[in-house]
Amino acid sequence: MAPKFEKVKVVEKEHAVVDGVDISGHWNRMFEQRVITEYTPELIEKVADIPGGESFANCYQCAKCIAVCPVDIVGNYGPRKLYRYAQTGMDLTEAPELWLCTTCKNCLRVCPKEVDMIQIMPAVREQAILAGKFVPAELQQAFENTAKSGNPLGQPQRKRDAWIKDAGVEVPIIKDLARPVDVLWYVGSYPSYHPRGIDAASAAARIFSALGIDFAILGKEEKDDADSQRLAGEKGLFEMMTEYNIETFNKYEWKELMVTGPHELNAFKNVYPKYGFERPVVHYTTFLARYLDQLKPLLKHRVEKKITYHDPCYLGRHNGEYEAPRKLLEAIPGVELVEMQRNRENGYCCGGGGGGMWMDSFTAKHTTMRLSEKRAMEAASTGADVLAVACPFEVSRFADAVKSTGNEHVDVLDILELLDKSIRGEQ
Amino acid sequence: MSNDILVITEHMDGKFSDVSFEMVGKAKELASALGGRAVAVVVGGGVSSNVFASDSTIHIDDAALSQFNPEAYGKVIEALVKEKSPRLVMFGWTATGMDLAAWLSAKLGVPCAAYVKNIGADLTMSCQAYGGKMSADVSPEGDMAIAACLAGSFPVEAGQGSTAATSIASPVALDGLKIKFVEAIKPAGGDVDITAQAKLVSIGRGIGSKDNVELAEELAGKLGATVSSSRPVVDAGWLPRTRQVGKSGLKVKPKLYLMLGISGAPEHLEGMKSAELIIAINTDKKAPIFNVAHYGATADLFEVAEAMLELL
Amino acid sequence: MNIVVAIKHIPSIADDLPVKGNNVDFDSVDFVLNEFDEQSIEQAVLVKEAVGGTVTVVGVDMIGELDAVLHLALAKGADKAVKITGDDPAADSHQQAKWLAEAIKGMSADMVFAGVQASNDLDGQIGPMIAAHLDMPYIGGVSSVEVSDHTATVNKEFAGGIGGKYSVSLPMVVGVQAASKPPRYAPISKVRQVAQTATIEKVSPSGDATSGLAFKKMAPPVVTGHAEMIEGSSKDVAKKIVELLKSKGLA
Amino acid sequence: MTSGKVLIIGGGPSGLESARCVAELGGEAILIEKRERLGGTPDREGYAKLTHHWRDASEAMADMAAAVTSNKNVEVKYNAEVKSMTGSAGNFTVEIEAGGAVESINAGAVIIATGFQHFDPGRATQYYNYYSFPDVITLTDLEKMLKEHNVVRPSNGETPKKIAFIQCVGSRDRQIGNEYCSKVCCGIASKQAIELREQIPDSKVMIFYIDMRMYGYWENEIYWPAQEKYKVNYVKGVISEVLRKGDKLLIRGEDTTMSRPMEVTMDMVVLSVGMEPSAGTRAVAQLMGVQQNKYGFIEAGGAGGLDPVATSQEGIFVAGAASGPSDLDDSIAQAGLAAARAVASVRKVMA
Repeated sequence: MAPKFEKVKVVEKEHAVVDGVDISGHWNRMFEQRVITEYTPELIEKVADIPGGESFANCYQCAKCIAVCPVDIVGNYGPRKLYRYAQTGMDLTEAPELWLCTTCKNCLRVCPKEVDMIQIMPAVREQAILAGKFVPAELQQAFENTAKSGNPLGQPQRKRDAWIKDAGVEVPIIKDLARPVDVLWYVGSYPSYHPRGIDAASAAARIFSALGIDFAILGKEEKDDADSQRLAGEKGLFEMMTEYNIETFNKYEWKELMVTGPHELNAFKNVYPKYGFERPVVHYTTFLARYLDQLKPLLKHRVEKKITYHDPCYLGRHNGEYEAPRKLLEAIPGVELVEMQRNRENGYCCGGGGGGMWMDSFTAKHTTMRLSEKRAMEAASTGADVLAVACPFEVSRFADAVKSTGNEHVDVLDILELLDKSIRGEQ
Repeated sequence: MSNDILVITEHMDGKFSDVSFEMVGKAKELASALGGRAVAVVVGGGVSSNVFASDSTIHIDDAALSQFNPEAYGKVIEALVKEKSPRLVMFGWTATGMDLAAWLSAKLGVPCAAYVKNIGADLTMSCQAYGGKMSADVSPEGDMAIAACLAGSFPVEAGQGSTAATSIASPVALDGLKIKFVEAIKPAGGDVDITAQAKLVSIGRGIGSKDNVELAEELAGKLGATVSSSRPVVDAGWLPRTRQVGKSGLKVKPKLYLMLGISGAPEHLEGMKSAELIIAINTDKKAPIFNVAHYGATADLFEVAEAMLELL
Repeated sequence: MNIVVAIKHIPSIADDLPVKGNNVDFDSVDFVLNEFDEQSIEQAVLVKEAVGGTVTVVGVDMIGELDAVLHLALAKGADKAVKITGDDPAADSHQQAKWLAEAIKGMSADMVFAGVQASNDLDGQIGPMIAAHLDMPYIGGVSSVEVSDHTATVNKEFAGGIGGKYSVSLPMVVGVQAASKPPRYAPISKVRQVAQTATIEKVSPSGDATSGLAFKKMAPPVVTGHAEMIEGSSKDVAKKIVELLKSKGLA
Repeated sequence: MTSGKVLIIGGGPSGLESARCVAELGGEAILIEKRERLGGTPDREGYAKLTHHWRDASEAMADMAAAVTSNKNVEVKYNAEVKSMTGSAGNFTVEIEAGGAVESINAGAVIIATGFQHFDPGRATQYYNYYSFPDVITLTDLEKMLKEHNVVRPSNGETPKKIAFIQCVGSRDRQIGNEYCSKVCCGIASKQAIELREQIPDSKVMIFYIDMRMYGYWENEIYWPAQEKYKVNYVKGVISEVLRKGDKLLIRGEDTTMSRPMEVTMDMVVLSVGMEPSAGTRAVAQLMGVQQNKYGFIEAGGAGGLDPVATSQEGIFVAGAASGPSDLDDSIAQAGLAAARAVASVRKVMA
């Protein structure tokens, strides 16, 4: 007699209870396909009606975004899907999906309809925040820290320049200098407070000093740019910080504003002009690439490393700088630069943008692995010894990720640290 | 009108609090200067009231008053004060006294001073103000005044005695009360008992965020101590209420009380000032805590804590 | 539920307090919201969220800067804001309580919340005084509030971690020690939105009251004892503390 | 006897344009129309708006007709039908019956512009219940309502708030025998969806499709605005059946991008019916002996495959939907070409 094959009985209910366990919810489709009983175009329109959210309604489901969405690669997400979820009952202002986008811009890069998540996400998030809807607690904490302490880490303002005493070179503070400088260096919150960030900041100070750059920092007067908080929906906080920062920048005379972080570059270069601040702003990689001729003779020590470089979303896609970081790395004697599969325009996001920096625990519940882990694995697969970065969010993210993915042999170093190594030799 | 001084004593679980005796002692001193009597007032049943060195003790012994009820207590005290017309009514600036002193002041239109640390013979009161940053001398106008006194301001012993109390019935009807006592709430078990710890690392608002509590935990771990805190840390949800030291928290008397980022509000001092060794780290060199601590340093608590971790 | 929160705008004690004559020089200090009022606002909003109703925040405008505080309260979930335009930075608790009580009288409040105390409560706290003026029962030191059927169940904290649960038939005045949850973050976006759209009702002060206290002196406390101060860098301080603890067998 | 005249059969957009072009090129045309008036299907079916430029159909057709009737080189015969034809290129004798009278026309060339007819949804293999449920209508039905600005549910006269279009009804269907794509239904449905959203702003309008086929101006002027400006919702996955649920319609199908079954109630369902050769096209083709394809449309393309107005008979040309589904733009372009080819053909014979 042939063995009797019996199919699993499907549960024909949206509210499913199996063996006494309530398994209702979006994930019960392993038991059955939930029937769509209503389409809700009004939920698409709800998003499109928010100023900034208009293009959400333009999606025609071509799905180009999905393959390049870094979140979809570790989960089930992407602009096209959000549109469909909205059409079938998801209110984006109340959905966890609202908080997964890192604003990496890879979807917009390929979208034929220019559905612009970089505008949509902050606008909808702001509405959610204003309406008192769910906001991940960690993100809330980062907002609160920024509002109270001037930085998302919640560190005291008066310790903002504490790092300079161990930098090994003099780091002038513009207020004390009491004279105009060529370069006002905006250090940023993570380089000021995070131990790995401080490593990069100190390296930067030594490099600028070695190059004889006339620079100064704001010291205790520096506060967070809050661009990522803006993208995470707290526009009011961003504006509050912006008003303060512009006032502070305008207090002193300087020719160019240099930033350690791509997010700050984006804020000061692309967003601050809307608030009346239009001054030259440059990322340190672009800045140092100008000094390659002076820099090369200083790079005396060989760094015999195979290095792969991770393009920060806000330096690359958002601001078009792909070459300067590579030129700097190639200038270091002994370095062999190898590329990851996804690089430059298609670089894979570390997960830190758009507020992702402060939502790791939350996003972990909605993805199979962290974006930083996916990227760390990609970096390791090139055979590189070093994953070089140029964004202060990334050092700590990738340092954790190489560990959690068993790739401890890959060093995560800021380009600044690598240049510093070559100038000073291994310390 | 008399020159008597009424002391509203307070008790819980059959025991009078120290501040009751302190006030009776002070009242005696003032009464003799004013030519009046120090009258201890005991409101509520279930307590032996012959324990004061007062000139007399009135015990309003009514079952309806066996548990503290601000409405009932207020009505009783109001009636008593009206009847006795004393020169001064003394309350403790405590969880119970705070419900009554200002209420009575507004009800009767009688001046009230709070945070009273000392009272002169002319009834000039020295008060702590602005979180201990200031001290104010005020004198009440009129024939009657109310003083709400900080615990620990006067010696306890001067008020202890055995004056026989006169029991009276409640001077007012106690039915139709809007407030009803439901039940006592005992401290939640499960957590460590900070009153039993020999060493406490106590953190205040200066710790900045919940994440930073870890640093204190780590330091406490190295010292074999337990982490306690001032009220704001508990209110912020960074530590459970079982760790709160102070007036509304627990009173502790450890061998070591290492304070990180606590400025020393009077409410906190009340809970820890008898610790054997008090060391305070605070960035504000004028923090009141430095007047109480044995050792102090004006420094960043994070830096000190991190440096200590390396040395331990 | 008509919920009213009476707040106090008080001198900040973050910096030194300058003295003028026998009192604080109110013209040269910053004013901030009493920290217990942050808890009180939160508790009021939590009650509203649980049982419905409206929260009205009312305070005396001591120095003409109360709007920002009221905007914050609205951003946190209050529905209406009222300021009593006193502009008298020296108004004591008795006077403020009287003005507040007069303002609250017309609001048919079911519950009035106030911070259990404030650092300038030299003549007593406003909560019990408002209760006296409005002839409502008062309980202070409260750390949780639940309301049903026009009855509030509150937990009052005594010393030593002991508390008492009370049920009160409304209306009442509650002195909030701590809200049952930590005060929420008010997004700056929300605060700014509120600042642009909210209307704050202005009420003239009505009714006189006085603390009946004559100020004879106001000064930083005379220090009777002082800690032995450890000087030097943070590392020096750490080293000396560790040495001290080791010498006493405490480390 | 050779003739320099071009006989044009059909007074719809293709026939009108053919006639106008023949005259413009200096030829003489005889246009015969079965009805008592010109304008063809757009006129007969009461089309509300014609693309591009959203022009009113009757107005546009009136313009086209006027261009013909005012031209002395065009003779129009109304209520006229072809009865028989003999002869060959340069010398056709066509017998027509016009207004009850039979007459013989000598023509050098013929342009067949006999158009199409809408697919009858009663023949659909799916259970759309067009003839059972009043609120299941076709594009043509809706077009009339839109023209009158009176879109209501036929069952109860209420304004429908949820309207679904089902695409490919009668097209791309081997079972029915219509494997071809009717070309215009995606565009027409989208156009009507826009009009619905204009006329009933609080309506939900959804289009269920296999794939969207819109090109040229349909993409730019219809599809994108329909979605972006008018918030018409497109769902990939065509509906399998329409059932009754209370006084509503229940559409059942699969939402293919969600991979989920759907059962959604609608107030009104619009069947996007496709094109079939008109009875006139079939009759004229047989009468004139021009080859038809398997669907009954006149086979065009010529031997070389790139002669889109040529039929199997020399001197006989075809324009518009008589040769297969065609939108207005294409029909009119074809008509111009057919006119040029017909005039050239008679000139060659006359020369």
